[in-house]
Amino acid sequence: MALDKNGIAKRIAQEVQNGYYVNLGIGIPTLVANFVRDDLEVEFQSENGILGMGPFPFEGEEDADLINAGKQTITALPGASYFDSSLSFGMIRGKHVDLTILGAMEVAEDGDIANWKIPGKMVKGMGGAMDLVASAENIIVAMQHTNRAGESKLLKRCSLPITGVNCVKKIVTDLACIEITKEGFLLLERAPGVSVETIKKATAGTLIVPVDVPEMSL
Amino acid sequence: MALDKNGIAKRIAQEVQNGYYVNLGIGIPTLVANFVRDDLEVEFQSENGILGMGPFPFEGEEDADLINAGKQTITALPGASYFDSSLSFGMIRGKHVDLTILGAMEVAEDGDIANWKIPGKMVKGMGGAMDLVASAENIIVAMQHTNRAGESKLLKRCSLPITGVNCVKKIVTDLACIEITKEGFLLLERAPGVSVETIKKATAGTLIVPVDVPEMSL
Amino acid sequence: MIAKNVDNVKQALEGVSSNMTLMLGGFGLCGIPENAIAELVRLGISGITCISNNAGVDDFGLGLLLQKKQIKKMISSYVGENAEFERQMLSGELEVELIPQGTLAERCRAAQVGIPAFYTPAGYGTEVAEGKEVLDFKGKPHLLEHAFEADFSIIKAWKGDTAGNLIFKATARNFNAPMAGAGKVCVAEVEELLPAGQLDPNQIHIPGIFVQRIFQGKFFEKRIEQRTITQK
Amino acid sequence: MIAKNVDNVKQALEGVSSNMTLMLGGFGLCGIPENAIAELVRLGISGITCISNNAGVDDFGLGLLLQKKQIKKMISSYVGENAEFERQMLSGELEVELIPQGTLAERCRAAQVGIPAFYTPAGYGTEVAEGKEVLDFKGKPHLLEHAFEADFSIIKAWKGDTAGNLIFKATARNFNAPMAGAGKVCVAEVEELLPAGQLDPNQIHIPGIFVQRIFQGKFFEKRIEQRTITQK
Repeated sequence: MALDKNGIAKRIAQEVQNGYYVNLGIGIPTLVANFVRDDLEVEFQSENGILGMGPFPFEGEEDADLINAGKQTITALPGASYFDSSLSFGMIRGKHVDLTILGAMEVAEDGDIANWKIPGKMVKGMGGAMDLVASAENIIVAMQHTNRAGESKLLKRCSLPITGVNCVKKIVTDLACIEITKEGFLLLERAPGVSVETIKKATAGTLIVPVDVPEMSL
Repeated sequence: MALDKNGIAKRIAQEVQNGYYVNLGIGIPTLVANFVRDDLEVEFQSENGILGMGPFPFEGEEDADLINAGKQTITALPGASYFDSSLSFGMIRGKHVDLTILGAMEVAEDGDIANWKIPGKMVKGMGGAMDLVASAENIIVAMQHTNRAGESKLLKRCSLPITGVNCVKKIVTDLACIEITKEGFLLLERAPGVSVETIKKATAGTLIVPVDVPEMSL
Repeated sequence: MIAKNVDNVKQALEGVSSNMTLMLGGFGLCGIPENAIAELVRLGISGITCISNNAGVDDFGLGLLLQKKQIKKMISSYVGENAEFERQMLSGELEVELIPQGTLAERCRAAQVGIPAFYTPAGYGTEVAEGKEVLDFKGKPHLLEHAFEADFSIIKAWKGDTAGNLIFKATARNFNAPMAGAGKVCVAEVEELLPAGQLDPNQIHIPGIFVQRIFQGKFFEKRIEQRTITQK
Repeated sequence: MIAKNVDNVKQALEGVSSNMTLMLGGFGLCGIPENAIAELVRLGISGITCISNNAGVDDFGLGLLLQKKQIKKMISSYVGENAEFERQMLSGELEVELIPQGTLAERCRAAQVGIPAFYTPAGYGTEVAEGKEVLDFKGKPHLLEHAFEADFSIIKAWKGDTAGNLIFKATARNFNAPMAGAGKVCVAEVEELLPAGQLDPNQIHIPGIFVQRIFQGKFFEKRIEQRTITQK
């Protein structure tokens, strides 16, 4: 059965290692924080200017001056710090952030990503995504395997304006966990109950299928 | 009679206007602070990281963590702020500092200045001088008109390695107040009792002498 | 001490006129100069080029200026929260230049500290790179990006003093800090304006040298865009 | 929270070895990492390339490493307070690269924030410009300057917490802030090390993400170079 959003987030949470500073994009990536193992030392950075981001506040404790990059009210954990946008992107550009998790509209088999613009239709802007994908050493994309029209989002080449080149390292979708390799999309794991055949059909780019493709353990 | 160091500082203090942020170099420039009119709103910046520098502390109140660029113990006035070296030179490079007063070994008639190196002899380093002279719009040099050997320090071309090009606007020496113009050193004022002839003899570069050269009023 | 305090927003914005380039601080609705924006609406100036990370929402923040069609061009990184914005952009009434957020922040800071240009990897290989100089560093291509130029930078802080020193609160610091001193004139509105000497010089985020005019805002709605809570 | 605290200077400097490039914070003797310098002397490593604004005095600060001839090359802006330094330099024992102070600070900051290169007007037309790319901005020539590369940056703060967050005191902030995170490993020594949560997140000068190891120094002499006083 295909994963729901929480399932995708849960699988991605397994990629978070001890001592990681992690930047979470808007949408599914935000959910990842809920599934990171408690025994790991991890800090979440939000590019609008906080390190050590905590959960949403209790009702009545919201502070308009304390939000994340999704403009949601948040809290700060012990050891947190606030800083300006210039230093915040300094952390990102300077490779001090260990892992970036973000959504995408398309990913190409060479690691290109498109997630900021549909010409003539949707032009919200790239926000911090271009900085993140240009600098992060470790980028995981969280997304649905296909779009609403049922078309694959894992392509040979991106059809939409790209956000960055050769940058995505791993993709976790509702169907599979996939690594980007020089040869193309390497199928690492299937979502529970999802067949290799289903994943093949839903993938437009080159899919490399090893002899044994284990199910995710969630 | 030629001015002493305090006299030079006193004359330069007349150049300080209301609302000026001023950077004072080591030596005579430091003395300028003592002669700025009390009714002017002025703040002194020291490039090691303080704005709103005050006088030396009283005995027993010295703080090793509070010094100026000359490594002297200082105090902070109400409204002062501390910052790092990067932002400090940001103030200088970004032209937020209104006036820079510094010493020199040589000044050329085109505004070049040399004050950091005597090859094979003295190599202390430029410190912040190159940043200051490259960015400041308003640079006044405080120095003796001649060196210990009696040679002029106001030259056609600098003989020593330069600190910056075409940057000095005004020079106040023990003998005169001089403006740098396209045509050369323009004699603005004589030190009290010093003759034009004396200044001419002590100036190796092109000296422009107006019909009337008033004495400084100190 | 050099006094920077003015009595009100009107005095603070003296000299702002149509067709100017204005930088405005804030991220979303967090830390925006509400009082100055209200005054810009009241002034009725138009043809503004606006450098601001976001464009507000339909009825708050820069959305108020968009409603009145006072803005000619927006230079932003993300403008997704504003339907009127989208309408004006798609109809061609509004020019839009989208810039990666980190580049936007650094171009503000570059203006603040007198760095005319710097290299960043952000945007290489994308539309953003068009017409820009590319240089490789350690085999990785970077774009040359330039400091912004603006007539005014208008920012908002939490506490300030009469010397122009600023302290921001939490994530409201965002673009307000790198925009300080990045325009020819920097105007700061603060929630609390104190006499010089009341702020700890060690805790000042932006020294007063970067600020030309400071005033205490009359009101701060501080609207929350996404009120998210944890159930007890 | 990611813990960065180590027990002592020995652990903090693990991995430092001969022929490395080290960045060291401080201006004159103000804000220098005294405990780490003492440990570098004890370790007896040599062939060090040192990026530091100054070279200490004969018997304190980096002067201690110079005495033992542990430094191969100094990259500084001003080295005028040290006779042994001058002797080694003039005799050719010590390589010296002198850099304008603002450029030095910005090249540290560039390394911290992942800017590989930037333009500055400082040094144009001087010896410092030799071999450097020149580009005009608004008719004014600027030099292209590159981010530093260092194996370790070793800095000193006033207060810190176990998450690596740092607060500096007064003008001891100087190069310590822009050097944080500018080397591959950043070691911070602090006068007071507190549990995470004890520092106000709004008052932190350097967030812990830039610091890999933090420890409380055993002693701080904090020598004053020029004791100047006002007579009562």
